[in-house]
Amino acid sequence: MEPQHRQGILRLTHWQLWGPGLALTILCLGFSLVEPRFATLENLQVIADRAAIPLILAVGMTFVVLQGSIDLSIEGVMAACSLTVAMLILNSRSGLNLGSLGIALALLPGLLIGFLNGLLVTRLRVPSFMATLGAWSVAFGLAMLVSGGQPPLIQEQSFRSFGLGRTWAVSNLALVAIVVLAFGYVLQNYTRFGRYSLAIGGGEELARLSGLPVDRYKVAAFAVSGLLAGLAGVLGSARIGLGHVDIGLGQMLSTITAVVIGGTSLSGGRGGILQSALGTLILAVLANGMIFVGITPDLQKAVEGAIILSASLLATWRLRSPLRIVR
Amino acid sequence: MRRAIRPFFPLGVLLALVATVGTVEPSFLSLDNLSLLAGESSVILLLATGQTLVLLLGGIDLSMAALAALVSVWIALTLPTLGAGVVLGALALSSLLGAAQGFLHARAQLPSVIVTLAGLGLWSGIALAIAHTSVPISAGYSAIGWLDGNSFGVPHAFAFAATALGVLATLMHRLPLGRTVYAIGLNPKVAILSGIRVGRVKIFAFAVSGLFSGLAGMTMAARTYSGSPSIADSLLLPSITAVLIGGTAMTGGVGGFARTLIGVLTVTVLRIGIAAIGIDPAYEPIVYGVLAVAAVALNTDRSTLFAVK
Amino acid sequence: APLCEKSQIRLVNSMREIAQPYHANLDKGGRLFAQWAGLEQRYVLQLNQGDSDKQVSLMRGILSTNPKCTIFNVEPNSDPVIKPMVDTANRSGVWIVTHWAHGEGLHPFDSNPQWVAHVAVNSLDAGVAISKILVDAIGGKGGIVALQGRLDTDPARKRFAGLQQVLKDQPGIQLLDQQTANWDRTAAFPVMQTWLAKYGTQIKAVWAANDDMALGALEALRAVGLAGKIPVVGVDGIPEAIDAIAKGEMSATVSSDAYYQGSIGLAMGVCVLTGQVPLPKTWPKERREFYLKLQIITKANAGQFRGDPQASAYAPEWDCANLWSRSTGKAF
Amino acid sequence: MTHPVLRVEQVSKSFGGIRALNDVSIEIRASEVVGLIGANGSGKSTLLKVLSGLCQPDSGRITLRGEILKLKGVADAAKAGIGMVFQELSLLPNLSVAENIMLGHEDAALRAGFYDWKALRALAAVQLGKLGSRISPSARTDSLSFAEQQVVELAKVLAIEERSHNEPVILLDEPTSMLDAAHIEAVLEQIERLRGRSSVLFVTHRLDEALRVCDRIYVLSEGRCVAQRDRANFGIADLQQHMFGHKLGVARSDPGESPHPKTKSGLSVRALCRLPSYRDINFDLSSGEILGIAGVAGSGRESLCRALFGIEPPDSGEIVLDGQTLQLGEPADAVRLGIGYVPAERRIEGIVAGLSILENMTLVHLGGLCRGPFLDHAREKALVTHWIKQLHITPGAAATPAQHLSGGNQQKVVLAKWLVAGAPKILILDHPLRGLDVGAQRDITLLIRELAQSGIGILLIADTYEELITLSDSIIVMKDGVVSGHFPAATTKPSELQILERMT
Ligand SMILES: Nc1ncnc2c1ncn2[C@@H]1O[C@H](COP(=O)(O)OP(=O)(O)OP(=O)(O)O)[C@@H](O)[C@H]1O
Ligand SMILES: Nc1ncnc2c1ncn2[C@@H]1O[C@H](COP(=O)(O)OP(=O)(O)OP(=O)(O)O)[C@@H](O)[C@H]1O
Ligand SMILES: O[C@@H]1[C@H](O)[C@H](O)CO[C@H]1O
Ligand SMILES: [Mg+2]
Ligand SMILES: [Mg+2]
Repeated sequence: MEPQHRQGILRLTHWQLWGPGLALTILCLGFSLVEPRFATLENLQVIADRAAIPLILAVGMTFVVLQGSIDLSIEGVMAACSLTVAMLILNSRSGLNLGSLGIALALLPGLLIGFLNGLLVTRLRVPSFMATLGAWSVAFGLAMLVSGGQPPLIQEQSFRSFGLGRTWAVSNLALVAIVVLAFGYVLQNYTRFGRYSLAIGGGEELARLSGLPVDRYKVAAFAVSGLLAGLAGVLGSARIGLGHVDIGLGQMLSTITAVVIGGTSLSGGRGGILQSALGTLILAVLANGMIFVGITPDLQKAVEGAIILSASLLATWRLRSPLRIVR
Repeated sequence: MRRAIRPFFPLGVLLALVATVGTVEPSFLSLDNLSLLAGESSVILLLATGQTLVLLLGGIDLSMAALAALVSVWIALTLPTLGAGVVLGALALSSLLGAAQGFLHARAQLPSVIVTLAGLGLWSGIALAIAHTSVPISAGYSAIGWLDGNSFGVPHAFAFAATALGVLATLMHRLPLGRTVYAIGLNPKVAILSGIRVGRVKIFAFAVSGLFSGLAGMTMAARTYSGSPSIADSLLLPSITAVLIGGTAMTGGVGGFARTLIGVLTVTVLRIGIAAIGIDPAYEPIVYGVLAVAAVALNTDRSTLFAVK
Repeated sequence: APLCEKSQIRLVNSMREIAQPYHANLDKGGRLFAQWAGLEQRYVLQLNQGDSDKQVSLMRGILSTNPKCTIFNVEPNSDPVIKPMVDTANRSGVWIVTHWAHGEGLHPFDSNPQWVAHVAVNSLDAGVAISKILVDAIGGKGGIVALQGRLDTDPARKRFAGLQQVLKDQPGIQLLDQQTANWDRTAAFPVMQTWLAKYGTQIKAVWAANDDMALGALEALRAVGLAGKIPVVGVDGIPEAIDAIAKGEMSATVSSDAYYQGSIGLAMGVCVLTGQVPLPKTWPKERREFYLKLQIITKANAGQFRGDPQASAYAPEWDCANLWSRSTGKAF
Repeated sequence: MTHPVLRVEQVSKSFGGIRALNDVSIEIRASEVVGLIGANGSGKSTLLKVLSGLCQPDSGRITLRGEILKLKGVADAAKAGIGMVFQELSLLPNLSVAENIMLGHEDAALRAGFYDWKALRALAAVQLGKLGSRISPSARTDSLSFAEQQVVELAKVLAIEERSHNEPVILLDEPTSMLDAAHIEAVLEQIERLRGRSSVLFVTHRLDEALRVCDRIYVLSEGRCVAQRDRANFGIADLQQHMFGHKLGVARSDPGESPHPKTKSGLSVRALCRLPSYRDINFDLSSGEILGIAGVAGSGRESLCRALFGIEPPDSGEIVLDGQTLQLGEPADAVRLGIGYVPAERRIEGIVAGLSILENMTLVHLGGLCRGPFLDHAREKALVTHWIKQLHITPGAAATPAQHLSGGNQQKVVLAKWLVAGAPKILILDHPLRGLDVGAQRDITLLIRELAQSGIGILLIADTYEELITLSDSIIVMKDGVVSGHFPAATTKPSELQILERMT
């Protein structure tokens, strides 16, 4: 991993970071120029806070995507775990009050759904796109059944104040996200799970030829993604104070967007956690910045599309070559 | 042997599904209900057909539904003043926008996901900006109204969509282009080294998916007598689901158009049939999810795909 | 003479979903009525999960069995679905009552025999009502921010128009910014945060196009200890909002009364099918398309709106004699 | 007399209708190097795949040190101490060399479950050292030249020595087929070295290699084991007899006075440069001429060829064809102008595994196979069937999926691609005989001659000096990216030594 090697792995990630990094910088500079208040510490905190949950989702998604699969179930998982946590800790509906145990238990649905996704892909060999899409529908349906017209309100104050609070001027959620990011980085670069994920994405057949237990690591990746989506759902509930079926509304597309504009390839084998982190930041800064510089809501969708394009153009223009395969 | 019957799996699954719903709710099998089913499937069919071509190339087009919505808005806004001509104009426009996406994908070598995600934002953003909310077609409806009709129990929209699919399928089989699409989907590098202009093929494919988005938008406008910026949002995933249920692989080069037709009908039965057999609608998403996955599990030909992604 | 055996009548409530209070209450209202009318076995719920195309398909999907005795009470997922659903009704003989808003140039009384009525919600009034309360709450001066609903929907546009109308003659009030949060609570939170970072103490009040977003913004205010210190208003009158109003964390909301919306259409249908009222085509226009009386909920009256109501509360309004008791006049 | 370590008894394996292995019995004794030879498609790779757990036999028995061996996958084989180098590269392009070499066996480089990259690279370096290679363990594998990757493959399998406590069994499927002389030497030395401490099963099409390092040789033919010979009675003619059921006339190794018209028409390269691969390249290739390029791995010759086909655009310089300067933006441009290219890496660059023989062969010329706008399926079929016969491709059904073909037969398809429906003006052949059995090598050699005589200019990167000298009319030698020697057609052919001098 040391930089001194001309083609060392970290070095490689470094120049892969160069593109999205530049895009992010330009975006920030641009916004600051138009609206100086954008560059205040207060707003940095807000951006960090906004990026927290997407970042957690992106970390999980990245491993799945590195392997060449995809996880569309995260919105359903978030909903399921949101309802679960709200029903398990002190709340307006269930009469249960399991406290921190309840919070831990609330992650299980995520882990479970992720695990099932993995089994569907590896055992039944259902394409991940379809397996996880189905899982989304099922998880979401279950969440709606539980919600049943009266979403459980969370009355556990410590949980609420964690969700809304800050530590050393950084929002607690952002801190959790940073920990998850570090955890993801180590996983990717220093463990078999991470390296084999890259291998599987680089060539699943070849990985099997080399005798790697491919299926096991695929299941693991979906499980991690499910677990982190669950965490995101739980944290989201801590923030808005109830079990909410729409807690993950729109997160699936934006997470995938973040991952790919970071430079991680959907066909697998290329990219990584840090890229996804940058992608997430680009989207967070964009959403925040568009409000700051006062782009009218009617146009924001279009502007976002345009920025996504230019950002990825900037990021990959120099990589173009006749034999470069892009799917 | 197993190979021989493989292609018929999707059809089997579809028939089994229809039969099941039919036994619970006999009226479901009535001719007018079946023809209704066909009619309801027409928009998804158009989206799925365009998507199939892109998936065969190994790409994906997430912008189709948004582009369809834009076209519906464009038609609704201009039809009253400019007359029937705008329909062709709208189709030309959507093909052009599709081609533009293909161009970025092929020439700037951006992943199709990124380009079409951006497209998704752009098209729906523009539709919103020019229409704000849904626009009723105040005049000139007849230019697209024929799509809403029904002859000999066959809904025109369905006949139209099925014909469009048929034409594309035939061309893909007879033209060299078809062969190159599969080659590119299976192994783009070899395709390039065989002197195939992969870039052009991609641009063409996205132009076609753009065209089919346009056809879908036109059909929706005809079905709802209006255009709306969010009219088709909810059809993107069902249309891709349909292609996969048909047995076309997301990894490219495996599958085809006839399969997509079956996939679309399956999805339509799932969307409407579940309600018909009268299970508590609150459970619908769960049943839908399970059945959709089951259908794909039965239909994907595992022998052709070494790696499942 | 009755058009149908009572036992043949089928009641269909067609709406988006039932996981959230507003829509769940639509369904509850429908069931309350079915029970009251002794038709609970004949009550059918259709959920489109936010899929407009599916809402139409679902309707057409059950027409193969006795359409002429079926009555649809429709919360349109989006305006465009009304036209095809009405046409389907005219073709098949199904009876249909629609709510909220429909595309322009479309009216029950324009040769739509099966379109019993359109129970319109005057979103402009709703917007005006909460805006006035908000203005008073901050004594007519200071900066405010506005959270819009899904920009491509009629309620979103009209409610915001209501705000603008009120602000026209409120020189003291400055609309600092307006953004959309797509009716969504989680989306509203970061938007509010961003505003707090950008405008800080300039923000004196928060206007939201529905309660969900209002509550999302409220949590963002809570995070910086401003909950209850800055007035917040919304629309819908969902239970949480009413609680927040009682607690003084929200100032007001406007309710179209989901229970009523979910039942009145069914009531109209039954009255028609049992021959207790003449065929809709004979009704005066203002009975075919009228505005619904809105309930403005503030700290003063919040108490009355808490908890699920009894059928008895609505029975008088379901009576074929005063189906129009909540009409505030023609909506065209 | 040593006891057998690995014993294969009456093993059969069929794919659909094809009997790839038919009742094959062989045995490998301790510290023995066993050769496995046979025509393309005779079942060699299949046998090795069975032994490495990659596919399960239909019938028969395999015993390792007396115990019955049931391999559910490659991992099992590895555990049992069986390692294999596959015929096609099996490296992961997006990982570092070190990771590839140690893949699946990183334990020694793990500290509490976490990678110790220093240790991992050190371990990998040891293996590379055995082959005297200076490839950086932290290089990204796909940044290596093809030959370099083959070396990594070998290093990967050598690692098995350290792993298994008792003598490992090493299966090598044509490990030398894609190497240049220098590397082949290194590989053969390794095999010699391994003899002491492990058993080796060695597949090759180069009989001279087999004869040199093998203690015994088995001959496969159409899935049957038809002969076994040991050192005492090796004999090329005898072995070929068994391989093909008939003796082979050896390919004529004299210049082959191909009376090509020395017209001015043809390809000229002027001051071509692409750093760091090559610079200031000048040469002419007139139509009907065969121009051989000699050079070690990394000499830049492959990059040069890829430039002429529009894959790696040069930084500067001119490419002129029939007096017209070419702008090659993408390979399609080259193909339109009549340039063909048979790449060295079959699996990745030559074959679309998912398509049939027919679809692969006609991919280049689809345009020429149309009646009106539509494909003329009948004509396609006819042409393809002709070439399948001409090149003895088995199985011979045009609809056979390419992925079902043996390595050599795939190679034939790749070659045919450029000849079906009209040959190009210039044909670039990068190791065209790679992986072909002796018979096929002879056929293709003759074919290449015929093509030249028919007026095609051929640019050749050959496997061996013999091949190079025999086939080429003129030869240029490349060293470190520059032309270090030129032997024009007029002069008498150079000797191997003369070429070597200029290469190194
Ligand atoms: N997966 C498969 N499906 C169908 N047939 C196969 C498959 N693999 C190999 N075959 C067939 O089995 C026979 C033996 O193939 P194999 O690869 O073992 O030959 P080989 O001796 O290695 O030839 P070569 O020297 O060209 O590598 C060939 O006829 C081939 O077509
Ligand atoms: N990306 C690169 N960075 C640094 N050096 C490189 C790079 N690519 C190639 N080289 C060096 O340039 C020289 C030529 O490389 P090239 O790949 O052309 O050799 P080659 O043509 O593959 O040799 P051959 O094919 O004859 O075995 C080699 O020394 C190689 O190490
Ligand atoms: O839930 C939404 C909003 O709350 C608004 O009241 C419009 O109607 C419903 O669809
Ligand atoms: Mg072989
Ligand atoms: Mg090379």
